[in-house]
Amino acid sequence: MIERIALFVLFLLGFAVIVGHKNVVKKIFGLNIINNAAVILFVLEGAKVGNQAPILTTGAAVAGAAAGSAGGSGGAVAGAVAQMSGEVTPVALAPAAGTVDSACAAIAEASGAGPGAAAGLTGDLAGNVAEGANSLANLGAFSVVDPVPQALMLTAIVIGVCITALALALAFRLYKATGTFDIDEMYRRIHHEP
Amino acid sequence: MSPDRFIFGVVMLPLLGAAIAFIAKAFGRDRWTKGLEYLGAFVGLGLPWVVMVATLPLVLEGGALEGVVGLWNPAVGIFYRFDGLAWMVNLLGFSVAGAAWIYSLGSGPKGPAFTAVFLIQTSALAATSMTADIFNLFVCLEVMGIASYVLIASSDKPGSFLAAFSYLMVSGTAMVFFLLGIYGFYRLTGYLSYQGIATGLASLPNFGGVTGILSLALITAAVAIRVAIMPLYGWLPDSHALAPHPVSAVLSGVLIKTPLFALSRVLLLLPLGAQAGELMGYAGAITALVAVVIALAQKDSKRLLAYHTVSQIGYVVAAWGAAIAVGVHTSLGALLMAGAFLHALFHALFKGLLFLSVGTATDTAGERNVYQLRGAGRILGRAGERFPVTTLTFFVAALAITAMPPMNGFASKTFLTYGLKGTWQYSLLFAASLGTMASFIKLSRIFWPPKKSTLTEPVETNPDKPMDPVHPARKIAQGLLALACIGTGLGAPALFALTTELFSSGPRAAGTTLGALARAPQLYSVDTLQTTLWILIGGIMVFLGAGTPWGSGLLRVVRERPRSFRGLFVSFSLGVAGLSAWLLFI
Amino acid sequence: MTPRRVFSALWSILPLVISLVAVGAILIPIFLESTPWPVEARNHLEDQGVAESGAQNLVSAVYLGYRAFDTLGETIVLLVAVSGTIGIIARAKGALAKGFDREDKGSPVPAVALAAGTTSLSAPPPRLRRAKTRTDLLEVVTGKLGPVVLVFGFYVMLYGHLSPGGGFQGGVVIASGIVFLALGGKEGASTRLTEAGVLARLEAMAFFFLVLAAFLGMFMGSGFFTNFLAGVGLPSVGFIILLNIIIGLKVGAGIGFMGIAMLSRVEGAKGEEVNHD
Amino acid sequence: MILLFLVVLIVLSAYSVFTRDLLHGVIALSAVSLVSALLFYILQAPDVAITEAAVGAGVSTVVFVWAIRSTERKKRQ
Repeated sequence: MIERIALFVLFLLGFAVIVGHKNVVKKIFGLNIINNAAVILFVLEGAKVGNQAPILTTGAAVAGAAAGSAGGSGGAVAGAVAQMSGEVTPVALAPAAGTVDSACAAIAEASGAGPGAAAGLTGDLAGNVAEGANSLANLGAFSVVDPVPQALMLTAIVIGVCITALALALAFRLYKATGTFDIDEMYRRIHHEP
Repeated sequence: MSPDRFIFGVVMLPLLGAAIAFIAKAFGRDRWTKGLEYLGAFVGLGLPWVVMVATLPLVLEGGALEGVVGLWNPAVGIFYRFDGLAWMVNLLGFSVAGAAWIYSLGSGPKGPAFTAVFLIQTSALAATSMTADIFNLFVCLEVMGIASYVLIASSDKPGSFLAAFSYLMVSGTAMVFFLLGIYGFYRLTGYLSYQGIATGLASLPNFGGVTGILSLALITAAVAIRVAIMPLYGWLPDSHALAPHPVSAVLSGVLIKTPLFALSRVLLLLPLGAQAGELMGYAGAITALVAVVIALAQKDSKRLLAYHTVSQIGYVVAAWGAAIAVGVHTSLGALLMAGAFLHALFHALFKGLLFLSVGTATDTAGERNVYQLRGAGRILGRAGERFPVTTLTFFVAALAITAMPPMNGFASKTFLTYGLKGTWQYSLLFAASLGTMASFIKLSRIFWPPKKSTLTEPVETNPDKPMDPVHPARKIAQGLLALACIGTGLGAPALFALTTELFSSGPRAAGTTLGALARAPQLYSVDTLQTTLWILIGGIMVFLGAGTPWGSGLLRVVRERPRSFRGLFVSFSLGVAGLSAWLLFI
Repeated sequence: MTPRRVFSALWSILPLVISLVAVGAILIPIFLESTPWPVEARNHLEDQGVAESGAQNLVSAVYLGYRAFDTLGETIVLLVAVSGTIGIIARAKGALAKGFDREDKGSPVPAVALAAGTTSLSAPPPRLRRAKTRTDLLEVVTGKLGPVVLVFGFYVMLYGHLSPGGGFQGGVVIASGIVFLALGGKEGASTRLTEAGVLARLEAMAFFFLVLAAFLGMFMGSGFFTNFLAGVGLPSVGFIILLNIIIGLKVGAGIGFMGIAMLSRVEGAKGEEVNHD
Repeated sequence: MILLFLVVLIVLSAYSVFTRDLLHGVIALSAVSLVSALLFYILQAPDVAITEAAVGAGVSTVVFVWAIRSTERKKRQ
């Protein structure tokens, strides 16, 4: 709570600079600050659902991915989990999974049409879900933070820097044209051109 | 190949064209550069038409292509939806962008870098029209924005740098607010697709409470900045007036409308979206009137046109908002939405034509002041324009924007106001029509013969000055747009039927019948022609009134009202606050 | 301070106060919203992310797999920003080459008089700081460090699917390596990698291949931006590695290009190098 | 812990805004980026941390320094 209030203060500081400061470079600082505040807010809150970085390094996931990158494709994953699929059925798994509601099962079903299918995972619906249950079993001890906000924020950070660079280039040209960084002075000099 | 495989051609072909143009720039050898650049432009602006034609049958049947980009899992992937609305917006984008690019061959900035950025902007327009994911909308808006900042600055005047900078700062700040809106929605629902957010919000008690409402307000306001309606339009006049002419044409014609129609997807799905649309509609009606008064006060011809853009977008938003408020699945809503869209399309055509033809005239004469320039037609004739293409196309466009039959503006304004009859917005829009008429009488004076007594006319004082001939590409682009204005004017009833048909496939409307649409407004009736006559007479009265000392004094006050950078942000804050308060307390 | 001046001071900050109050009132509920963070997407990725995308780094899986379309948009923003920035800087020197070529010479638009930038407005031309920015130490250190930084950049780029990092981050490191090489390079003995023309070509080609990679899915896979490599029997993680490499090269070339353009502007002497491509 | 980082961020941001020397401001801003990167690291977001460090503290600082060097550092009186 108090962390978010701090972020709110940071955001307001940046916004106040954009609106109130005369110097255009300081205004660009302000834009950076509010962008930063929004990014931190997203990541901070997205991190509250887990305690591990979203890079899977243990359990079946690693075996699958390592096999995948070694050239065995997703088929290796399917193979690795296939032995489980005989024992457990998806129907039995859904309640056992606990935090995963029926939506997860539906998603797994939908994934049959996704790239996984193209990778040779077709028909291994049960295998998919079995693997899901496997990692969910460890949920109490270890769960990753939400990777989606992090991926979104990568985009937002980069876009923010692009905007900053372009704004600075424009500010530079304006300085060359008017000899000042003062925004009001710029308006005055440019719009009252005879 | 099934349509859902190649539908992304409308986004990717312009990008491919841009890539080719960048290669042309990087590997520049004089002979190949031009060829590659033109190839890129053809790939980016020509080939998408093939995709458009190929998808037309499907769209006409009321079908929509929807799914997840790249067939990734829908839990995380990006949704898209290509339906009638997206098809129409793409039609708008590619027609104006094509004509403007041809015109750019004859004037202003050019070269592969310009073509590449221009194509990227076109591609962003197409992507905006078909995305159904809120974060993807954010990215599309940023691409569109950054391309337009660069294009505005490409005219290389200090004023255009200032305009681009102001636009960048205000819309960059608004996009951070947009990001916070995404945060609100994601936190409440866990989804980023429009449909996911809508179902997620619907399942929450009280639609997500204050946060849901405020997130909606933030997103709406950030998009409204791009659309430039009443409190948020401050960035527009400078940037449109100072950009190169073809860029002005695309900015006014397409760039400010695409976000509007993209927003309608969000608002039609989300709870309280109808109320947000309603308020925007009111703001649009007010904008239409206020902006036209400011336009009437302008001296600079392109700035006058820029304020007219604000005013005309006000018309579009007024009808659009009313349509959102009643829902496009109702017959009134579909009628209003079709009217709004047709006016957006026709405005893109005639405003593009106005920017191009006024640009040609003022460039050739070397004078942009409406009060100074006279006899532009004769000057153009001296510059080698045997057949007065520019004069004719200007008057075609002026008749269209002032809603004179049989031009397209007449048709769209008739359709648009038909659905609003009897409301207070209608009277505002009618008053705005008078102002439009008056200001175009004022603008058309640049083509009037010079008065004997005035010696201020610059070219008359210097008849030996060598004139640059008008580039043929300019004439071709103007001719194409003028033909489009007349053609769409004559074919307006058919287009109207097509548009209502296409909008019937919009979100939420599936399965509902539109039988009541048979009563589409009669285009040429005693009633509409009478209205036109009143507008004509009233417009002349206003024009004469503006010429009186009292009138011109008033206009000077309007023209010289203080404008500042800070004002942009204050009005943005007040706009967001007003929208939030409206949504919270209604 | 007279009351009048106090009043005018208050009046001048009134707009600021109004906008801060308005924005603060709107944003505080959003910042303080405390519904539990949704976990559907997280759970799905944790269970199936590796199988579907092949990347152990789930952020990479989202960034280059599930939401690669966003990343394409982001790359375009960077491309336009770099191209626009360089164009704006290059035109400041009166040089036309790198930015938009304005060919309407002699056109009688009065505004062209304004276009010359520094000439028309009453600004004293600011003095460029011509302090010696390159020292021997700088040259030796950056010259030796450059290749190491480049290698590290390639590592970050290539291993983005397994560890933190990826094409974009690697690209930025590569760009700094390029700038180091440019700073440390001796006159006449510089590598081709630091030439503006080479970088521009590299960037353009990488962008072309990025668009092509998105396109190929339409023909080889089952739709735009699909993982078409999986369709031809290659490991599915290959798509993410491919995108990482393309984006890394594009970002490295683009930002490196921008860095060198800015460097040569500050140093003044090497300025023309950027422009006569 | 996180709060401490945030307080440092606010202080550095405020310094960058209120200092009269633009170059000091830029340095403070790049420190803001570095502190944010550390914060992202402890928030289990190593990818964001690397990006913020490379882009925020690297590229954007370079661009800022370039802009200030080629214009003016302090307001001329």
